[in-house]
Amino acid sequence: MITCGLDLGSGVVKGALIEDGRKILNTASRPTRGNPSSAGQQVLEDLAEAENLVPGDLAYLCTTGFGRYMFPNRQLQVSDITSSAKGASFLRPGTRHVLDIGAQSSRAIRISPTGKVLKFKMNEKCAAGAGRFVERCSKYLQVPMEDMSARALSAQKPKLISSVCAVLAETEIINNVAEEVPLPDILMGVYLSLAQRAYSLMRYVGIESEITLVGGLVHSEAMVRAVGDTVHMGVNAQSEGHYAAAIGAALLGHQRALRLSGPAGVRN
Amino acid sequence: MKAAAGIDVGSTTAKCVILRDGELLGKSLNPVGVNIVRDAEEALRLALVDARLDRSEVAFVTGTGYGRYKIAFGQLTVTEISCHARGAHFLFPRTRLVIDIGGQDTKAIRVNERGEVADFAMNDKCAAGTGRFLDVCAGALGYDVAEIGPLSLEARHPVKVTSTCTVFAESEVTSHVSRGKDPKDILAGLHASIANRSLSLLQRVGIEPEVTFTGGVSRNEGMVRALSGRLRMPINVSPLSQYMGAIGAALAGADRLRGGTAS
Amino acid sequence: MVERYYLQLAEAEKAKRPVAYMLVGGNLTEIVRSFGYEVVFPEIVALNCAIKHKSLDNILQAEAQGYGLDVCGYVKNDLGLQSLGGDTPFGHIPKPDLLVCSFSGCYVYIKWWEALAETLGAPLFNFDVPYQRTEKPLKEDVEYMVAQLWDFIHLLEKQTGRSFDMAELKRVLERSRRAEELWVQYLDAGRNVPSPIEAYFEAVFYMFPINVLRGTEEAVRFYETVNQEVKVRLKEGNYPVPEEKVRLVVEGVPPYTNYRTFWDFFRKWGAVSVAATYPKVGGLFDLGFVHDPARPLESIAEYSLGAYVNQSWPLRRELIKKYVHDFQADAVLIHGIKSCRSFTAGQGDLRDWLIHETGTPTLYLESDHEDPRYFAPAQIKNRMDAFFESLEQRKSTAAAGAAAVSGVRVS
Amino acid sequence: MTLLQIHENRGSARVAAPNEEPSVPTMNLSSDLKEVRATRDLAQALKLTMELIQDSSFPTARAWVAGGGHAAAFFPVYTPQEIAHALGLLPVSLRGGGEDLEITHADAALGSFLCSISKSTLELAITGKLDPFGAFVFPYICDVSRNLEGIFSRLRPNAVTHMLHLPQNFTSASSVPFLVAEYGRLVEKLERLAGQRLSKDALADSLQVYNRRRALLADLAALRRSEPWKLAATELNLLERLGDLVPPEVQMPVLERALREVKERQRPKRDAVRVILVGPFCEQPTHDLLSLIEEAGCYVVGDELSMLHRWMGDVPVSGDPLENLARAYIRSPVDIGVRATPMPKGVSIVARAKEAEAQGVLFLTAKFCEPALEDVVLYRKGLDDHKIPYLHLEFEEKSTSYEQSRLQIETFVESVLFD
Ligand SMILES: Nc1ncnc2c1ncn2[C@@H]1O[C@H](COP(=O)(O)OP(=O)(O)O)[C@@H](O)[C@H]1O
Ligand SMILES: Nc1ncnc2c1ncn2[C@@H]1O[C@H](COP(=O)(O)OP(=O)(O)O)[C@@H](O)[C@H]1O
Ligand code: SF4
Ligand code: SF4
Ligand code: SF4
Repeated sequence: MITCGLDLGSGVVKGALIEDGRKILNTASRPTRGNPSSAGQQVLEDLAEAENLVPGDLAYLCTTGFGRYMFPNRQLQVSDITSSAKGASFLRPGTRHVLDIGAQSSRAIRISPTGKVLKFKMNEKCAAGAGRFVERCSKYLQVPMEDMSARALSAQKPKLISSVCAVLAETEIINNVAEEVPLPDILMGVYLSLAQRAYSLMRYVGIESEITLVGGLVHSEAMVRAVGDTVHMGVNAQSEGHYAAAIGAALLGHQRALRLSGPAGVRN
Repeated sequence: MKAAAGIDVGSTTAKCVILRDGELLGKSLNPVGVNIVRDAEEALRLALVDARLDRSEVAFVTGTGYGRYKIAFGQLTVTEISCHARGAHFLFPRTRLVIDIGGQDTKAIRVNERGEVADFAMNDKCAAGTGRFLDVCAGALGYDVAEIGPLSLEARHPVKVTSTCTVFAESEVTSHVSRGKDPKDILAGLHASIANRSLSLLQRVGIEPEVTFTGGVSRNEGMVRALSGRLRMPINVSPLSQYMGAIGAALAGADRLRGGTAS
Repeated sequence: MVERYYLQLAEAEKAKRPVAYMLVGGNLTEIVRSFGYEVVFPEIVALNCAIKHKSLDNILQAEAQGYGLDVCGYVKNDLGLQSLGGDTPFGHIPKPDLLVCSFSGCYVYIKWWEALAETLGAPLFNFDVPYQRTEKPLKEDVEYMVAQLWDFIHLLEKQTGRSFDMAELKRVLERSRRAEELWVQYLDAGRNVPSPIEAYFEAVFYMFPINVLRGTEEAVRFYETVNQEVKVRLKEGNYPVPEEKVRLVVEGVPPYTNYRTFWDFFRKWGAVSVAATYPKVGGLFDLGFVHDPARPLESIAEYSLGAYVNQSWPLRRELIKKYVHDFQADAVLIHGIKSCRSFTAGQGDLRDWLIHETGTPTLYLESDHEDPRYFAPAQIKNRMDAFFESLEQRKSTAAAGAAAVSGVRVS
Repeated sequence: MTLLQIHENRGSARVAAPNEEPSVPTMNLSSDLKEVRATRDLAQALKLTMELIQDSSFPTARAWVAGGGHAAAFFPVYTPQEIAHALGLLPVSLRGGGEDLEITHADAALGSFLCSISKSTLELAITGKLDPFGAFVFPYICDVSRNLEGIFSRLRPNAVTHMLHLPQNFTSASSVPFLVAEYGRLVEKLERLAGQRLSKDALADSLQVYNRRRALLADLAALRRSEPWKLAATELNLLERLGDLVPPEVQMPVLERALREVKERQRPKRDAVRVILVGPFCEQPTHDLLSLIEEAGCYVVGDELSMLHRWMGDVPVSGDPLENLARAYIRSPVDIGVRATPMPKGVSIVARAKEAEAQGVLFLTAKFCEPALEDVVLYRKGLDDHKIPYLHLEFEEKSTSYEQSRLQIETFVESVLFD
């Protein structure tokens, strides 16, 4: 049985195809560009094409992410916290702590051995704690997104940002540039500041052991290092982590499909 | 009498004017980048070019704005609050209330009949409701800041924008777009929300006519209308309003020249 | 002296002497000390942590436990510190054997002591102090409080196994009275022009004995020395700011995390505070109240009622107005604390009242007492500069402007 | 107008009232309004209540005053409104300004880091919406409410204002006499407004009326607890909030009818998580947020909304009524953020969750509400120890986008339901 999870994020739409709730067949993504449902449709088409699927092959489609209600052809939608937790647990069996840093928000999640959410906390007050902030820095520091991480990693004395506001943080960074703080130190400071905010979320849910990083920032080695340096414990990050929510949604879809065909109780 | 220059180094732009006997000889406006000292120098240089003056003809340089301490070549620094008050009162002598909306903050300044600051209030640590807010939202909608004011005036069903946070407003804007709202209506909503926030700031110092609107955002006609509508009174706006801080600074310098205190 | 105090706490812990936690406002130091307790004031520990730049760690620890961003910084500092073990740069803070909550003027007190009781398991006594809404204390209020004080005394007797010694309490109160009178003498020196004292920044340091060591000979001696010093300053013309330009009345809790920086901003403008409300959080002795050994419990009750934050807004307003008048101040500075609603909620209205109804120039600044994240130096400086500029400017009236360069009117 | 529609409905709604038809202590509501047609059913009554709540000009108080009476406004959480009732005043509970009120003046007077209800209440006063009230009572539930009274005293110098000091010492024998004296100060002020003295008999009668109302609300709450699918959180809340604005005599027939109608309801039972709402004791979440909670998969089986209306059980009527009222407050077992309680918070929350047979706790606290924020930490510890799931959300009067809240509630529900 093939199930699909579609994560309609604010920055990127991600899709994952899973076979029998065990094997990842394929993943694909497209930038959201303000239209989650059409990006989602495209991701779905990309996946179908790559795996030569025909209508009817897909047993179940589960959406997640902020646009989960915006995709009409879904059978179920789950929150992206639930799905990220599930996905992370699949990617890294036994992990108990998941940190999801996406475009708009960061979440710390504590999960059970089966990937069920036990506790979670997300940044609410301020936007300075997520990926969009890195994108902005890249824009006005004129460092391409692809180079941000690599440049940051050569930092000697990272310069932390104290401002809690994403907008005022920009000014602070500009001041740092004016004061001739080396660019790598500023960049690493950005990642470290993100990591510190994430750390306070993690402390709220309580962390004791290794953390699994998911969301768009898994691609950034500097972010991974910053989290590790901040929390002083192992960070597990793999590039599939960006698809954790999509994978989790597909897994939950699979569970659901089994239940529907089986005798178990029905929700709703 | 010799000329006096005022340089206002703000969070977004550096402005410079050169005055002699209350006459505007030259002005300049350039963005602030990472090197504030250089930007301030550049502002003065451009204004000198505009005025066709030589540096030696400017006897007094006053710095104002957030970057005022970086203007090492000036003789005096004054806060932009005093300067906006001074400038606004100079151009509109019956001004009793100045609202200055710049790139990073908003100020309400009550002035007395002599153009002195009687009271003032500024927005809190948050960047909400400032020029930056409009810049970001304009960007999210794919417009230039100069376009959004006029567009907002064409709105028919303004939407309600509740997010006070600049960053979250951006996503609110995107979500309105994805729900198919007319950008003009969204813009009108944004302008209304800033007008409302500004009003609450004006309330702190007390609203009294005449009101003069200064700072970069006063160039935005939509904002002028929104504010005037909310205040239910006309507002003075000068084409020079973004230079108001610099004008005030130059005037303060001119005072010193007259008083013979320039060194 | 502060150092000696923390040393003494550490000794008390070693010697297993009982320790009571108390709040500054309307505290019951005299009674508690007469039963042999050492007293910890977590508010003072918190402000010391902030001055030493140690508060943020504690605050973050408390936030990790779930205390929200908007909870009072003192509370977060204390509870964070407790959960981190109680070590500070100035010594270890012993755990409480008794929690005495004098509910005089801040609701957070109740919540804070509740949390301490629940997390540390010490017995809690809530001393309910009615909010003061009339100039003179009401009879029913005093009766209610005296009855509670007797309950408290019985509790202390049970806890310590000692019996209450009224004669001793009276002796302690007599020493309190002397210290209080000397303290008022110090505060009154602010009436001199120029002022030989700094009634905010300096007084905040000097208020330690009046709050913490009241009832001891040490406190009495301290204020004697201070007043001697003030006399010398007056004689030698040695003032806190060499050239006094602006006389201020200051209202509100200081930003302890940036105490020096903040103070320097003032000095730069030749501004000196001649009277302030904050050093009176422990009691408004300058209004004529002192402990009275002849009416021991009644006067303790009246003292608690009279803590500054326990005064209703109409009383607070009038007091500030009186200070402006009596101390010949030019302006009022209000410092609002983001996480302290007790002091702060309504300061905007106070500002409005001062400016519009009494014609006093007033500056409102906002930051936090404990949380360095809310102290924005550039902004604060900017506001302060603008304010003092305008004060100066108004003093030396400038000529009005010339003709308009250009302008349009939009309607 | 809407008030009268509900009022008129009184006769038909009554079910076997034990006494004579309750008399509304009116200066009477103008007679032309009485011609307004009666409401027909519960849905209609709820709709009217909603309209009443949303009308920030306080139509019921205006009508009351137009009819020659006086109205007194009470800030949450607990105030002895029986006293106002006994004096023939219309007691109205202030609940903030709702989501549509623009705050432009109040920020300036109060400060930035404060809960919405304090700001919007002040805004209402500044913009003249509270003009019909001759008295304002603020209980000492927190520093904000307390200080608000000081601002009101400047703003409305001709009105009666009182900061009611509710004792925080519940063990001293002197607490009751103190509270009687404190109530006495309030009585004096309200007498001035009412232009008459408070009689013991009248107060005893009012105690009885309020006892009955509390009993009715308790019945509704019990019904919801056992069959939550029959009565939505929003509905119960509206029924309670009707009592904020109209005299109990007008509200009670509606409650009686509701009780009867709700019992008969046939509604499908959903697979939802039973939760109790803890925290919104003062500022009230918007109607939309409350319905979102149920929409996202919860049944609310207990809450702290409209605490005033159910603070204590039965207040004894015989003896000195003022003392009875004071004693009832001191003895009330209510555990809430705005009064010191002897039972540790961590214990009390677990007991409350168990009693309501809740599967989880939803902390719904007003942004910047310090008493609520501080309690959450102690509550959390208790819940953690007993492995009871919980979620903490903050709300404000003004927010149109609930995406973040929805996401979190859904996750919470999923975490309880899925395995
Ligand atoms: N290849 C990449 N390298 C570095 N960062 C990336 C990459 N792809 C995405 N990101 C970061 O991840 C964020 C998007 O993360 P994602 O988890 O997809 O967010 P959402 O689900 O909210 O759309 C972007 O803001 C960007 O900063
Ligand atoms: N042509 C324009 N039309 C509308 N708004 C403008 C225009 N030019 C500048 N602005 C606004 O003015 C702001 C800058 O104002 P300014 O007073 O120069 O700020 P600062 O003094 O802080 O540098 C910008 O953020 C922008 O929103
Ligand atoms: S501080 Fe900045 S990021 Fe935070 S709410 Fe304000 S504008 Fe938004
Ligand atoms: S008065 Fe303010 S600073 Fe002191 S405990 Fe209360 S809230 Fe905190
Ligand atoms: S919401 Fe909280 S802080 Fe605000 S008035 Fe009510 S109890 Fe006080």
